[in-house]
Formats: sequence, structure tokens, C-alpha cells
Amino acid sequence: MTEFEPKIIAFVCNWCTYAGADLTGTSRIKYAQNVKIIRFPCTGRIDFMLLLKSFGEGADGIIVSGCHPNDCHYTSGNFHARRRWIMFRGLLDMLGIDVRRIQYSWVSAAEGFKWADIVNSTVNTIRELGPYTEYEKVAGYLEKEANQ
Amino acid sequence: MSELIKKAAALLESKSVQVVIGYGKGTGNRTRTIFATQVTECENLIFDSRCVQNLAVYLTKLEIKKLGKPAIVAPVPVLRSILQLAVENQITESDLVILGITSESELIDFESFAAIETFLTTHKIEIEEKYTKTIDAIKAMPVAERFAYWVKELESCFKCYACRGACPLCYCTRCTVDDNQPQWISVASHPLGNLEWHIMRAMHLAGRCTDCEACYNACPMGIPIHLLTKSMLQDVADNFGSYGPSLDKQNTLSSFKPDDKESFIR
Amino acid sequence: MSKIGVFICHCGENISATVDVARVAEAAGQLEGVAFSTDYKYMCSDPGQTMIKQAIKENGLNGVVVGSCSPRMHEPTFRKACQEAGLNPFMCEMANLREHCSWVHDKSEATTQKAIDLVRTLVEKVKLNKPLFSIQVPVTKTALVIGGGIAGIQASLDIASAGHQVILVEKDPSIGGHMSQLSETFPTLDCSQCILTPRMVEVAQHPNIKLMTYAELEKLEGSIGNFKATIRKKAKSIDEDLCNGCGTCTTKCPTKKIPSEFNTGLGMRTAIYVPFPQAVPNKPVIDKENCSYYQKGKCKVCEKVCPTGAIRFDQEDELVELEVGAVVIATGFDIMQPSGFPEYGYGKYKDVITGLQFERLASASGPTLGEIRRPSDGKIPEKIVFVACAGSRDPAKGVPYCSKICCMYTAKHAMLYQHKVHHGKSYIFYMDIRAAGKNYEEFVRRAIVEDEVNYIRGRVSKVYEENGKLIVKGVDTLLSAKPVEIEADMVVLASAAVANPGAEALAQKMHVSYDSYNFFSEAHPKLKPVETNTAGIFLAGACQAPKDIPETVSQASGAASKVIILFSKDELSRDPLIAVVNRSPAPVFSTCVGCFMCASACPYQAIGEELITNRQGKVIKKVAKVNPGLCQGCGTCVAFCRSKSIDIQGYSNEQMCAEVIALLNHE
Amino acid sequence: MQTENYLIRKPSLEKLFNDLIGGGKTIYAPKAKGDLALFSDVKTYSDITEDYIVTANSAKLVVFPRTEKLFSYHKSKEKTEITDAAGSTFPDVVLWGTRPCDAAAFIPLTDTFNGDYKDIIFNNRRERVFLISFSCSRSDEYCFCTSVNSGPGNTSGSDILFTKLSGGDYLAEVITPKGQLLVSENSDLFETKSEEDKEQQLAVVATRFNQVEIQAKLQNLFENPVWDDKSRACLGCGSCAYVCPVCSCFDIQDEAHGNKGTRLRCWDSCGFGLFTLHTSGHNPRETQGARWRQRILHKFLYVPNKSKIAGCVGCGRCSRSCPADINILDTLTSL
Repeated sequence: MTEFEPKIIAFVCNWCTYAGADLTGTSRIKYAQNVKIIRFPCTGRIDFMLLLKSFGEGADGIIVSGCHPNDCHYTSGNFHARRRWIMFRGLLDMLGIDVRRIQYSWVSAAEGFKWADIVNSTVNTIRELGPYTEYEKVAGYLEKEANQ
Repeated sequence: MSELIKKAAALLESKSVQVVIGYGKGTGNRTRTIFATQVTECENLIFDSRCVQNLAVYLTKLEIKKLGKPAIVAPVPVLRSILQLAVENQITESDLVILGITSESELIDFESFAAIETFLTTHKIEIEEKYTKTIDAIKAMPVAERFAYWVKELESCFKCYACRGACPLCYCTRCTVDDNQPQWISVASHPLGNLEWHIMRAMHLAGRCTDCEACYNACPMGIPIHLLTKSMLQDVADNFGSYGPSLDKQNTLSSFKPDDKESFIR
Repeated sequence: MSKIGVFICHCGENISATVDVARVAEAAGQLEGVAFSTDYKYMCSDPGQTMIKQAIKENGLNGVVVGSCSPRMHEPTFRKACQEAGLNPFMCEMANLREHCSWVHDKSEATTQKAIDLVRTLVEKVKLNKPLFSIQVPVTKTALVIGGGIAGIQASLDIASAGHQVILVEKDPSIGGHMSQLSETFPTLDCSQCILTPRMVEVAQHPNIKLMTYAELEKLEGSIGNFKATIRKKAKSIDEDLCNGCGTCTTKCPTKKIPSEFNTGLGMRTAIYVPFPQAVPNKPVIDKENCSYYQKGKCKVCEKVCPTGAIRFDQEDELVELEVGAVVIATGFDIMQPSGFPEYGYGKYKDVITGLQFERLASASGPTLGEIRRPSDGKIPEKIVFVACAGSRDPAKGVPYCSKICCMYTAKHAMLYQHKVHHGKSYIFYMDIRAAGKNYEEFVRRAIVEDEVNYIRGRVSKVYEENGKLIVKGVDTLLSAKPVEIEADMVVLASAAVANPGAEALAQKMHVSYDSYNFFSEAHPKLKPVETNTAGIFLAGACQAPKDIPETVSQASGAASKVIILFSKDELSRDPLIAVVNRSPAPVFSTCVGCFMCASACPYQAIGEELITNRQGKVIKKVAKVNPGLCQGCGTCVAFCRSKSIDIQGYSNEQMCAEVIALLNHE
Repeated sequence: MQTENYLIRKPSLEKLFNDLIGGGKTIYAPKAKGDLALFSDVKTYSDITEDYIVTANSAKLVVFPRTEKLFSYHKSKEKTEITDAAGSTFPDVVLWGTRPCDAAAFIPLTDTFNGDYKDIIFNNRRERVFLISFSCSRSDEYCFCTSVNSGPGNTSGSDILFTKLSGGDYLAEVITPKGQLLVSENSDLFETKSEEDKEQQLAVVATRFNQVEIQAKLQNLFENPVWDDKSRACLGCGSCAYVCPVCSCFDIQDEAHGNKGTRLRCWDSCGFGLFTLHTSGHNPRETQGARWRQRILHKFLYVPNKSKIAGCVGCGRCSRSCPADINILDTLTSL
């Protein structure tokens, strides 16, 4: 059997983490292929509904990353995002959606190494947790069970 | 009770308001909302412990707005909702007359929303112990078991949206579940669609919910969805200090503190 | 019907070495809505761009995805190419196959698959892109320059000379900065003040420059072309209009023993003081912390002696609001206090000093009037040891970077010493000599050959006092790693250049990024060295990284020219990536319900109210409205909106959802 | 077919249940959930509750699930492959514990899906459903089956109707050949017995209105303040329609995931504002009053005009479940 390759989607802000990930590239620091980035203007833009959608579409893990507190390109988008994450995380936890599958981080434009580390450690965490079969069962309900 | 009836009648009589929204007798032992537009109809107003429906929901409904300026019978949960609606710019003081009423059926006048806020400082939202215990018990389950618990609980949800209809804070013209550009969440009632709907509903109430339990009371399938919002109220308290509507403070999620604490962000 | 063109770049071999570019192009060609797909060696090159333009015309493409480097690099390039071919530039998206794929992964099937996934994701996004048009914003043609050192002076003069208004803000009582403290400058040994002070005077006299000394930036709002800056003018306790700079007050002030900042503590000043004789403006300020009147309520000598009655004890800080179109940050650097290196004995032994202190000793206007004398006893040192890299290139205790100027000024110091103390002996402990620059290497050679400065390659391990001498223990690593011990009279530490202590706070006020050393970050390390990530804010000088004077002046002129370019047009074209509130058919008009949570969350106060009226003029609805001039496009409001009534162009809900779905669903 | 009567002893009910389960049938039966009873997929006899007047949800879910896959598709640049759900195998379902009103509801429901278009999926499901109903010994103020041509012991729609007798055993009325087949397959469980004391066991449900009169009145009541008056408290949810055993409105939803997806038939309700909203923004039923009128007219005028029977079986679920206590009887009796 081939090793489980987690599908991980990363929601990152344009100014810090996207640039940080660019720096990872420019510095030629290697990381796992499992993580793929979607660019947002700001973490403040990252709707919790998109995280929800990601699990619904089969993500095994999610990374959400942006500028460090006080460094937001738009002053306070990340502060708003942080509050939202706190609430969202609490709700997911209450619902039994494994919060270990969402890694939140602050990665600045200067932290190319940190980005690689976030990616690799998240991939390892998700690898250990295995495929998100509980959620897939819920999401793929129509595929498997005939009806109702 | 005669006090309430007298007061309501006087308001209609003087044409200060065009309708009184209050509780009346319903089917069997139930109560139902009545909309008194005539002085004589005020006779039907009642108030007792069965009157739990949150009447504030009608303040934003198109059909009720058409009736004219309302007076609303407002026990504590309704007062909380009124204040939150004020915070969210849905009502203004001149829009309505508030017939405040305590659980002992004492009438209280409120000249302003600020007066409601002052009153509510002595009537803070408290999550009953039976609920905190249930929430703690759920949170103590292993994560997979907890998930299974909720999938099972939500299984009977057929998305009638009674929870949405009964909630005074679900006043959107178009609910996001009905937005198909993009299709944010599954509209269908199946495990994923139900889960997504209830996550979205709870998140949209994050920091706004005033714990009136209207959603739970409305659910024809008896799903304990109020546990989600109650758990979030606890999260608000744990992370941001206080909860409950306030005219000065902004909503929990549209405000922040630079030193908001989190330990899960790397 | 989508007709998307996909262009996969090899980037020489940067992408094609690890990604099977042909397969990516082929897979992209299989995607629904993709009408054209190809790969090419250098997509950004002229032929590459021509290829895109031709494909757009020949295939009637209505969307383009370029799979190449980071969009932060070449998005403008490809958008422009699309525009030239008649396609709205915002119909072009980039898949980051280099920084986010080929450079971070080894060659493998998974790497190619990831590239395909990234391209597919952007194809799905671009299908939902809408043509957008730039927003025109008027430009306020006044520049704010923060910092009155040589960088700020140069930038101000350049901008002012181009005919634009400049407000130069300096936190100290005088402009001049570190350069005014220097004795001579390498590699020409011309006197620093001789070349600087005429510039300072020019600033003071320039009709287009408004100088605000003893002032700091309090707040910066707005955006490129239309910033609103709030400046705190610290109370100088004098009426500048009345003061004629006679200097009577400074000579009569009874509080005389305050270490002079300008003389790096080697000289003293009074409580009412002008930092140095050539100060601009040459008018004193009262240092409230040290003034007897402010501290004890008694004195007022200055008030009594002032011939013009210019002293104002009741003066308070003043906040001034300014409208400016661009900002140049020229706040300079600071010297790391070598107290973190107890082995050098700085702070313990008076005759261990920093390089900047040595500048003051060597300066003709300094406390010793240019004679090299020991701070402890005023004797002329017979033997002097210079320690290079005292803090620089030392990740453990100092800073990991090279401070860049120390090699040169240490050579200069030794040279100046040799010129002034002919019989003296000078030693320089160094790691490497970095003398890259015009005439720099020759300068160092001259120090070694002509002035017989002893260069010892090695580090100093300890400095201690013995019989009135400073024993410097070190090692010479060049030949045989043999220990060296020098009985010196004075030790000069080339301490590291670091960011100003207030740099981080300033960066946060201005919302510009800064690096882990608190130096301000340029927008691009190579191609945008004077821009910051915040449009309209530019960098000059050592606030970005340690720099010498010519480099600082060049960058300042560079920043000035960027400002002048910005001011060359009356209106500024801005990216239309801003939020908009939706419209829906009557009777709903907009799904916005007017809760205005977006407005309270907006960092830019860009969301206001709009009243929707019926034909009779009756208000039927109050909804949110975005001011396109203020919106910066962060999208915080979008994620907030429960009814999804506000959306951001270019990162719309539909686009982001499409990306999520496309990224996670593949064959 | 002539109804045939048998007696089944109390313990034999469980045996019958287990035999059906053993025979591979899926059984939906009332199961307690808090204060409610819900038709649920039941595998163990003891999970079944007898303590209910009617279940909170309706039995229509076995033939008309709240979400039903119509087909799935897979797109590529060249072609689109479609897998029609009509071709799938549907389960053999036994509905156990339906009330006579529930069973009666299958008649108008089946009519709806067999108008101009015969719905293959519905009919496939319907054919595989076997109804074992239980007469009502209790009723409440919401019940009005007798006003809509049904009753607490009515047999229409059921395959077998059990009526609990005073001794605790059950009278079994076998109504259809399908029912007869079941009896013959389990003949050891059924004893011959006459119908004599059935009526005494049944709940008394008063007739509240005359359906024919109502139908006649409604002809001229389109513009009437009663609709707004009676629906004023309506919250615009869909619970009345979703618990209704006859309501059959649905919405078609496509769920796409990249280049594959499914087309679904999902319950919909005329109580929702979105139900009739036009793209233009115009809504012919702009208020809850107009929606409530539609609900009543549909059930008591349009359906009977078309197929002679009412679109209502008097189970009272809509009123019970309404969070605003809007009571259909209130409206009907006030016309």
C-alpha cells in the first residue's frame, strides 16, 4: 500500500505568508508537496466558510497563515481573523471536528524557514492523524449510500 | 395582568402605537403571539412562565412592520434581543415602545436602549448548570465520538429552518444558505448539508447570540442546537471577558484587542 | 463561454528542472474552458510576451493563466502584456510554479502533479474573473520626509527642487543626523561637517521645504496620494519666531553637566541647548528632564537673560495634521551599545570607547577639538587598538549581519590617529576586510602601507586594565593562530549598526513591514529597493540596512525620484481590487441588511451608509457603501458579512470558492 | 380486495418484526427521541415506542426522501457521463407503526408523483414499501382525520392495520394482496378473528369541518383578510411542509465537486419566501399571508379539484410542529 499523502490546503495572506513562502522558494528550502497555497489579500478576508468548504471537498488538513500581530499590511485584518479563529476553533472542537487538522500560524515575509517548517510539521501531523475519514463519510454520503 | 392590558390598550387608544405584540392563549396549553391592533384585542394579552417565544423576532419581519409602530411585551430574553438588534442598527428607539416585564409579571418602562442595558447589567446571561454539565460532558468525549454524537443528533434535521425563522438575530434578507453564487454550503438535507448549516448558523451568531433558546424551542425535531451557541457563549467569556449585548462595546467579532490571547497559532 | 489560455514558463531551467512543464501544459489543455495551452522557456521575455499576445488575438482568449514565478514578481508584467493584446489586465492570473513549487520540491511526479493542481486552481479562478478598471485618485503633491539625517536632507532637497512641497520632520532639535557627528569621511577624508552643513542650510532656506524639528510622527492614515499624517511637535519651550539664536541662554544656563548626545557623552551640555554649533535651526530647546525649572520649579535664568523674551515655559506639545501624498522614511540607524560584550570592558574602562565616540574625539568640533585624547586622563594614547566586528557578524551575542561601514571607518580611524599621533602605534583586530566600493580597497591599503596600521586577523578575547594600561588579549589567526597581547592606551570598538529603538513602533504606525532586526523592509530586494510594501511610502538610508554615505545619498535620491514620479501626475491609478456592496433586483435592492458590522471592522473607515430611495424619494433601505478612495482591499468586511452582501473584486467569494474546489478535486 | 381479519398475539408482533428484519427488510418504525417519536430505521424491536399519537416526522420519507439523488455526472472535455439513480436498487421497506392518517397520505402523495409524468424513482420506492399501520386509541386537539374522510381506524393506504384489543392482543385487518401474502408467509403468527370490537378501541376524533363546504368556500376566498390574520405570527420556516405526510414540493439542487457531481431532489416548502422568488426580484407571493393562503388552497381546493381527495389527512403535525403555534384547524374553522 502506498503511503497516505494528505491533501492540505493553505489559506495565506498576500503580504506576509505568501511573500514568506516566496522567500522559502528563493532560499531553496525544501518542503512537502502536499500543501498547496491559495492567495488572499489578508487573513481578515479568509472566511470560515472556506475552511468548512475545504473539509467538505476532501481536505485532510488546512493551514491558515498571515502576518504577525501588529504587522498586518492592513493594520488589523489579522486581529479580526484571530478572533474569528478563536470562535471557529471552539465551535469545531465542540462539534468534534478535529482542530488538530487546522494549523494557524503567523509567518512573516522574512520567515522562509518558518514557512517550510509549518508545512512540514503540518504534513507530519496530518500524516499521523491519517485521512479524515470521519468527515469524508459525512461529505461523501451521497456517493456511498444510495439515498436518504 | 390587568396592568399590562391597560397599558397596551392605552397605547393603542392614544395611537402611540398601531400594534401590540404580546403573548396570548394558544392551542391546548400553548401560548402564541398575538398582534393586537384594536383596543379590545388587548384583553387577550397574557403573561406567565409558558411565554417563552422570543417576540423580538417580529420586529424585523416585513409583515409586522407593515402594521405600523409596535409596542412589544418584553421579558428579559426579549430585552436582550432588542438591545442586540439596536447594536446591529436594525431598530431605533423611536421605532417601538417596550413593555418590559419581569418574570414576576412586573411592568418596567424603558425610555431608551441605554436603560435596557442598565437593567440587563443586573440580569446577566447565565448558562444554567444543566447545560454547562452537558457541554462539559460532550467536550469530554474523544473527538471522534463527539463528532459521531453530533452527526447522529443532526441526522433528523430536515432543514426546515425553523431555528433560523425563530431567531431574532437571523434577520437577513437572504440567508447565505440560499446563496448559490457561490454555493457556500450544501443546501440539501444530508449529513454534510446539515452539519455545514449548523456550523454556519452558530458561527453567524458567534458573539451575537443572547441565549434565548428560541432556536431550540422552534426545532420540530428537538435537536439540541442551543448547546452550540451556549458553548460559543462560554468561549466568548473565556477568551474575551464578557458577553451579552452592549451599545458601547462593538460586537465580539467586529472588534478586537491587540493582545487577544491564543495559544494555538504558531 | 470561457476561452482560457495557459502559458507555462520553464524559467530557464528554474521550473523545468523539477517540473515536467510539457505535461503541465498538456494537462491544462485538457481542462474545460481552456482553449490554448503551451510552455516556453522564458515567458516574461519579449518573445514570451509576444506569444501570449498572439495567442490572445488568434484564439480570442478571454482569460490567461501564466504558470511561472510568483505573482509578486511578474503579475504586472503579464497583466500589461494582456492589456496590450486587448484583454483586460485583470483577466490574467498567475500560478506560482517557481517559488511555491519547483524551487521547494525535488523533481518528482508529485511535484509535476502539484504544478498541475496549481494551474487548474487558477484556471478555475480566472473563469470567474471580471474585467476591472483602475480607480483614479487625486494626488496631494506634498511629501513627508521623516528623519533629517543626510538621507532625509538629500531626499527633501531633491523633491523640493523638483517643485514639490516637502515637510521634513526630525525628532532631534537639529537636522544633521549621524553624519554631522563624523569627523572625516572615507575614502576621501573630507570633513563631514564641511560637506554636510551647506546642505543643512539649504534645507532651512529652501522655499519648498517646511522643517519641523523636535517633532515625531504620531499617526499615519490614508493611502498613496492621500495620506493624513499627524505630527507631534514636542514643546521646545521657546518661541521660535522670537528667538534669534543669540545663544545667551545656553551660556547662562546653570545646569551644565548634562552629557551631550551629540558628543556621545564625551562632552557636556546645558539644559537649554543647541546640540552643536552648526545646528539647523540654530535655536535652542529646553530639555525638560534636566531643567531645574521643570524639575524643581525654580530657576528661569534663561527667561531672565533672553533679550527677545522668547522663552515659553508653558508651551505644550502640539499635534499637527498634514495632508501628504507620499512619505519617505529616513530615520537612520543607531549604534549597538557594546555592554553585551563584557570581555571588551566597555562601560567598565573609560578608555574603551565606540567608533562613534572616536569620531567625536577626532572631530575638530569635538570635545577635544580634534585631538585624540583618552577620556580617562586626557593623555594622548601611544598605542591604540581597534576591534572590528564588535557585535556584527556575531549571531550568538550581537547581530548576524555585517554592519558594512565598520571596515572602512576603522581603517579611517587608524589613519586619522596615525596622522594626529605620528609616533603612535595602531592595531586593528579584524575578521575580514570588506572594502568593496570605489577607492575603498585603495584606502585600506593606504592605511596599511603608508600609515603603517597593524592589521591583525583575529578576535579579541579579553580587555582588562593593568597598571593604567588596557591589556588586549587576542589571537592572530592568519599565520599560526598565535596569541597576541597588546598593552594599549585606548581601545575603540566598531560596534554594530542597528535599527533605531523606535523603528518597530514607527513601522507599525505606518503599516510598513520590517525585518527581524527591525530594519524596514523594501518591497523587493533587487528591483524595488526604495519602495516599501505600502504604496506611497519609500525608504532612504540606513533605516533599511546599514549603509555608508554615498549609498545613503543615492538611495535618498532614488526615493526622491519615486516621489517625484508619483507627483508627476495629477491623478493616480489604483488597483480596483476593492470591496463592493451588492445590488439585487427590487424590492430587495441589496441583500445588505445594514447591520454595519463591516463598518466597525474596516481598518480604513472606508464603509459608510447609503440610503436607497424609491421613485418618490422615500427611504426604503439603509445599506453599507464602500468608499473606493479609502478602501484598500483587505477584504476583512467580506469575511464578516453574514449575508455575503459585500464582496471584493479580484478575490471574490465565487473566485475563492472555485479555487478551493479546484484545488481539492482532481482526477 | 375484501378485508380479511385475523388476530395476532402480542408476543407474535415481535416475532413478526424479527422475521421481517431476518428477511432483509428495512424497517422504519417510531422511535423515541426526547419527548418525540420519530420514524427511524429500527433494527431492534425494543427500540420501537408505542407512546405516540403521531410521530413528529412523517412516513413520506421512505418514498420521498428529504434529499434524493436523481443522477450523478462526470464531465470531461469530450463527454459527460451520467448515472441515473432510477436504475439503482431500492430497499424493501416496511413501515411499522404508521397511523391510519399516515397510510391515507400515501394516496394523494402517490397521485402527485403520477400525474402527467410518472416518477420512476418514486414509484420504484413506493412498490417496495409495505405498510403495517396501527389504529389510534388516543388523539389530541390537533387531530382532525375524521374531517378529511379518514379516521382513527381507517384502513385506506395500509397493507395491514393492527388494532390493539382490550386484552393486549391485536386485531389484524389485511387490506391488500401484499398484506395477504405477508400473512400467508407468516401464517403461524395470525389467527382467524372477527372485527366485532374494533370501534370500541378507537379514539374519538370529532368532525371539525365539512371538507366539501370548505372546498366550496375557498373558491371565493382568494382575497380575504383571514390569510394575513391567521399567519401573522408565521416565522417563514418550512416545518409544516416538512412534517406533512402529503406535501410533496421539491427543489432541484446540483452539487458539484470539480468536474463531477450529483443532481438532487430536495424538499421545499411554500412557506419559504424564496419558494416563488423570481430572478427579476418580483415575488408573486410576497408575504407569509400569501404563502399561508397557498398552503390552504392547495390542500383543500386545488388538490381536491383535481383528484377528488384532499391534500390533507388531518394528522395535525403541521400545527403541532409550528414554532409559532399557527394552527391549521383555526384557519379552516374560521373561514
